Amino acid sequence: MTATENPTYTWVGTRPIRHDGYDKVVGKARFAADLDLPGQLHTAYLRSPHPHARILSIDTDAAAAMPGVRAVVTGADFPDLDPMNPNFDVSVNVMARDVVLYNGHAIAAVAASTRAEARSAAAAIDVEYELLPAILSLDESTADDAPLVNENNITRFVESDGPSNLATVNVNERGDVEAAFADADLVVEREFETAWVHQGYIEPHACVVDVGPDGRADIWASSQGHFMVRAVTAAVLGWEPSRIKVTPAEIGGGFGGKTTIYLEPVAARLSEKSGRPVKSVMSRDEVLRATGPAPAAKVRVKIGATSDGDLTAIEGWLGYAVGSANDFAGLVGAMSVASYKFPNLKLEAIGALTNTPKTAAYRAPSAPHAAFAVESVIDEIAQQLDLDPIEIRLRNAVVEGDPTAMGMPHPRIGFVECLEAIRDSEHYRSPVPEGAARGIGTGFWFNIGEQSSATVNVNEDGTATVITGSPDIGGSRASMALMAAEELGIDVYRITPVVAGTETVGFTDITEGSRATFATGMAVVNACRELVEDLKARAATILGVEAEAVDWVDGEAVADGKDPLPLAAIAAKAKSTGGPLTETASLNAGGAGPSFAVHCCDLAVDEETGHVEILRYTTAQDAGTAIHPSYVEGQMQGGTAQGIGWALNEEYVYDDEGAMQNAGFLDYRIPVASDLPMIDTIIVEVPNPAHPYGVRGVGETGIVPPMATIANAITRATSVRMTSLPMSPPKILERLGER
Amino acid sequence: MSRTHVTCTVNGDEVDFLAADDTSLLDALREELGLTGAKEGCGTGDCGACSILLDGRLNCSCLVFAPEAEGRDIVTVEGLADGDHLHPLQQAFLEGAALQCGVCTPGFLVAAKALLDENPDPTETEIRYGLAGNLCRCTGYDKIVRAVQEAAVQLNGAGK
Amino acid sequence: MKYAAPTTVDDARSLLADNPGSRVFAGATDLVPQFRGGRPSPPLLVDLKHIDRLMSLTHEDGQWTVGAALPTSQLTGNAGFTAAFPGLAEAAGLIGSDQIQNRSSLGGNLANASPAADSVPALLVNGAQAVVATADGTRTVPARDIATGPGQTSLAEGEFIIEFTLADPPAGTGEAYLRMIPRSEMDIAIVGAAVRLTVDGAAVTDARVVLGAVAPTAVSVPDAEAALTGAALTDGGLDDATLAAIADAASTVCNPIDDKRGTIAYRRQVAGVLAKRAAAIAAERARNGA
Amino acid sequence: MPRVHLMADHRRFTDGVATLEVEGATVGAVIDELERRYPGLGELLTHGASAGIDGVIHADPQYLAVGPDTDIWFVAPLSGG
Repeated sequence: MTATENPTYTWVGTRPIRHDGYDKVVGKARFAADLDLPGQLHTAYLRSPHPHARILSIDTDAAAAMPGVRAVVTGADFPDLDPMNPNFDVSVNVMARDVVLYNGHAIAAVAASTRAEARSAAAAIDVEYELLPAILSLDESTADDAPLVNENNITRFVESDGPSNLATVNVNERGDVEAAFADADLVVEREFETAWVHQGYIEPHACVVDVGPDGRADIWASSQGHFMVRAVTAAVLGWEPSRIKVTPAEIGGGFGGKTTIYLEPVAARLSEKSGRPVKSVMSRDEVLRATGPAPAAKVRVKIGATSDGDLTAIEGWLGYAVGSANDFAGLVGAMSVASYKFPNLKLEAIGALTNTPKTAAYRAPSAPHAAFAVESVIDEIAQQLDLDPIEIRLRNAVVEGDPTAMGMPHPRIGFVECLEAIRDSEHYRSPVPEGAARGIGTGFWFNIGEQSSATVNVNEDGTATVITGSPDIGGSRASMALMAAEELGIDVYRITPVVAGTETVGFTDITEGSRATFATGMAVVNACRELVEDLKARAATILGVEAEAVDWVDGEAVADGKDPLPLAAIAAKAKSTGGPLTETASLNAGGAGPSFAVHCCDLAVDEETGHVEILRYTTAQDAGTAIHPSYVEGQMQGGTAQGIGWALNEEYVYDDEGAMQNAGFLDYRIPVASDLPMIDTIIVEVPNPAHPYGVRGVGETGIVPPMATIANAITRATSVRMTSLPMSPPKILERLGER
Repeated sequence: MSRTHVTCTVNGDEVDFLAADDTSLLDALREELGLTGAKEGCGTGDCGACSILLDGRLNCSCLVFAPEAEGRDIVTVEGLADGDHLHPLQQAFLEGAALQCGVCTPGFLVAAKALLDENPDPTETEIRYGLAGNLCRCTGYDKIVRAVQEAAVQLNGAGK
Repeated sequence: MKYAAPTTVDDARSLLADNPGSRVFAGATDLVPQFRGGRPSPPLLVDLKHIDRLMSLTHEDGQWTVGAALPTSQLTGNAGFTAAFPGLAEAAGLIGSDQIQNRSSLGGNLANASPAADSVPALLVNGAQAVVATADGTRTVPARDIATGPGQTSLAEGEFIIEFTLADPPAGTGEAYLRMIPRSEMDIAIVGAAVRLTVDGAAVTDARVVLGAVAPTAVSVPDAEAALTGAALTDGGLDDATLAAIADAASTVCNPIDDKRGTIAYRRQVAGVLAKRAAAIAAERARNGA
Repeated sequence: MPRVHLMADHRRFTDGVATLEVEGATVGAVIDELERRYPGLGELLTHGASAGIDGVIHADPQYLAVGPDTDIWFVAPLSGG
């Protein structure tokens, strides 16, 4: 399969109203918390007030006797998995066993007739703790004599000789950086730090679970992958996955944070014990205290350059504070900073444990921290060499065949095209406004493929239903319908895209890594192509011609000398030509294409208060091919807004006891509408040769460039280099005072 | 547990329900009346996902106690469309792709209606400040602001 | 927790007397988050919004009377009031979102006794008086005497604020309120500064400067008021020396804390900046009004 | 023979050698041969690496066929948000 050069499509690239849109604007869309079952109970959790402690005893007797209470569970209600089991950490995170690993860690849960009753009962559970030393920062975690954060942690992906605070290590090296630095005309070295930040989806985690007397469980959940929910819930409960049926509810944002589970096994156990359906919904406070922030990080970067602006070497140490346990699959994202042809490179990334919530994926995991550092240092080099910030990047940008940090050559990529798009944009060519400054930053993400399934049914009226297993976070159903419309040659509104549950569609991996439109889209295309072959064969039967004589053109079977036979006419004769028209395709997709982005920002700094106002923002990103441009723009704009929040104000604030001080949307400050300008988008289309329509996937990359883009603008505005996120007013004012 | 009987008008219909006095109006709408369009994103008035109109004024229903609704007129997202005819804001949100996950959308639509009811021709800045009580994490607000601008044009063009 | 909606001050008074530990509320914009944060709930919530007197806004005989439970959106939407008290209207208009504005009230903002309450510094520079319902009548006290510390007030159990009275500002008066928040909206003030100036020809005759969020309660800045009083006012506004003196005085009077919202050093520095800027705006407004 | 490229943290098994030729008709066979030559390495590659082949990253590459001219880049596993 290769993408057509300069393809002209009928449907791909158009902007129809999304098929699920109507339900979402009239309030009918069902998210998990919107579902109620007769007789359902409500839950409340008791969570640890300590960052690290041994649980000496839990007394739930008083709670169990309280009004309305039907069941209480603790860690004792769950099997202990082997620490090498891939689901071990999730199992412990869902409900603490003997030790609490962070403030907010679940210790017990109650199911009762009302939430108020459940809350009262949870508060009546008596726990005796023995406090243990708590590690609340990367530096403490990596200190020589550091106490263990989690006695079950074994360093991943490398040989390990026992428990440690090191979660993962990833080293990449080529050339000789020492020699290159010695030869360089200019070497800039800086250390950066970033805070824990949350994905900040507006919908708190929620599920409804009904375990029947036959021991089978029905789960309705908002997640990025219901097959993941099934697998991990089963693992935590010690069940076979097939005992569980998961129906995907609409999902109210995830950004990586809903690629894991928190509530489902607990609700299942409570349902099993009580014999009643159980609805479990987190409060915002619980979301922030106990679900996946992205890691805090410390990044040291040293880059050498010639006086002409050739970047000759990079050395980087990237330390990520990954929380109390690690399912942080590698730190490859940290390597995404190698967007330039460094002949000499040495990058070491580590994940270190802390007694803070177990981190979870967040849009381009680990890349934003790294890009903040590297793109800041490159900007500093450009300033010192008096080079245009885009020119220095163009001069060094990787192209097809250049090695990634891991050494593997890049496939066809669009970094240069994105740089040129910003360079040639009206924004970049216009003068910087009076009193403002302009910054540039870039980023990329590898993207991933993984497993997807799709079934396409042609209905008797000539419409088609496209069934996939990829939860739709940002409009992917519309993209599936567009690709199916293109393949089948029928109107996109005659296609109904559906996200089906674990028993009604083939296995499909999580919606993550910008893979849904890429990989699931490929499954849809494959199913449609098989369907078209079938349609042609049926048409041949109806028309009385050889199958080879039939072509499929614009939704019609065409054969010489015959009237064209539209899809609806073939569908009407399905029974007499062989039965229902349906095809299923499944795959494990390779060839996800990396997506690059280049951002440009104008901002003003109030030098008396340290307040930053974003005045203008433009992003250019390589989408491969934009199937539905509006939702590609939406991904670019949404990622950018999250990055702006990360850059300016978002951070976890802990007290000395590891208690989060700002566990609410009042003080965990995600951007509001009045904080942002319009975010102009330039969709660059360098088709991914591995996808039939050239799709790359665009979800992740947008969050990578904003931190450096903004930092670089602040430097140009104030002559101060900000190296710590968030660049909040107090921090900026402090640095300005040091001038 | 004693519950208070509350009678009010919701989306033009007179309704009544029983609710404990410390129940929020949000929970009463969702659980007693089955109107799950309004969402709980925070429960503390900081995200706007539960926005409703109470006697025509924009409110976070999570901050209103259910008994306060007695005798009041309530409009939720379910009441914005006129039968099958979408409100211009709803149409503009659909056409402008002003939603991604859709969980904040009901609150935005209600807040935007309140804004345009009061200020039929808002500037971009007025829209941004007027909607600052509604958090969206998916869109970066760009397409939401544009959709409200488009809806304002539609509403004004309709001779209102 | 039970709910009651009395329609007269007397009924509210009786409910509170009969149910010890009860709480009055208007918008509950602070109350609900407190409950959700685990604060024990009272046996009875008394909704003050059904008492006409607490929901009214009148202007008679040179005096404005603002019901303590009146939503701030109705203050900011009143052209006469915002013309008379532009700074107080600005401050009231900064309490949260439009959603919050339809619930929040001056009475609640003051009685919640948050050091960071936006409307309080502006109430104080205008010399607002609070009419308080007591066990057997009413008493009138300066608004500045209500909050005594974070979450603490001088209101006895069963007492609540009925209304505020504000005298028409003298001719040639201008006032302004500025606050510092990290975002553009939806935040609690890290620093707030209200300034009211009255000018006579080319000089300031009366000055009041009150800061919020930099001490356990809103604080006056007498040295800034002294620096302003008598200061010359030209077409260019206040002179740099006066502005510098105000900033210094404001920074000095601060007694802030380090918390999740800001540091001591930051609050001190920005208190000076905002006091200076608010004074400049107030001076401009006073000149235009003179 | 297929050429294998190791990440830096795996090169300690090979005395620092980054690229080596290893017999095998599938990625799994190549890993088995690496394990035979460098005990411990095969185990890490099986459970802690993806394979990049011809510019495409594969998460579970065990049965992927490789030819005499194939370059196999073992890279850390990748997820997304």
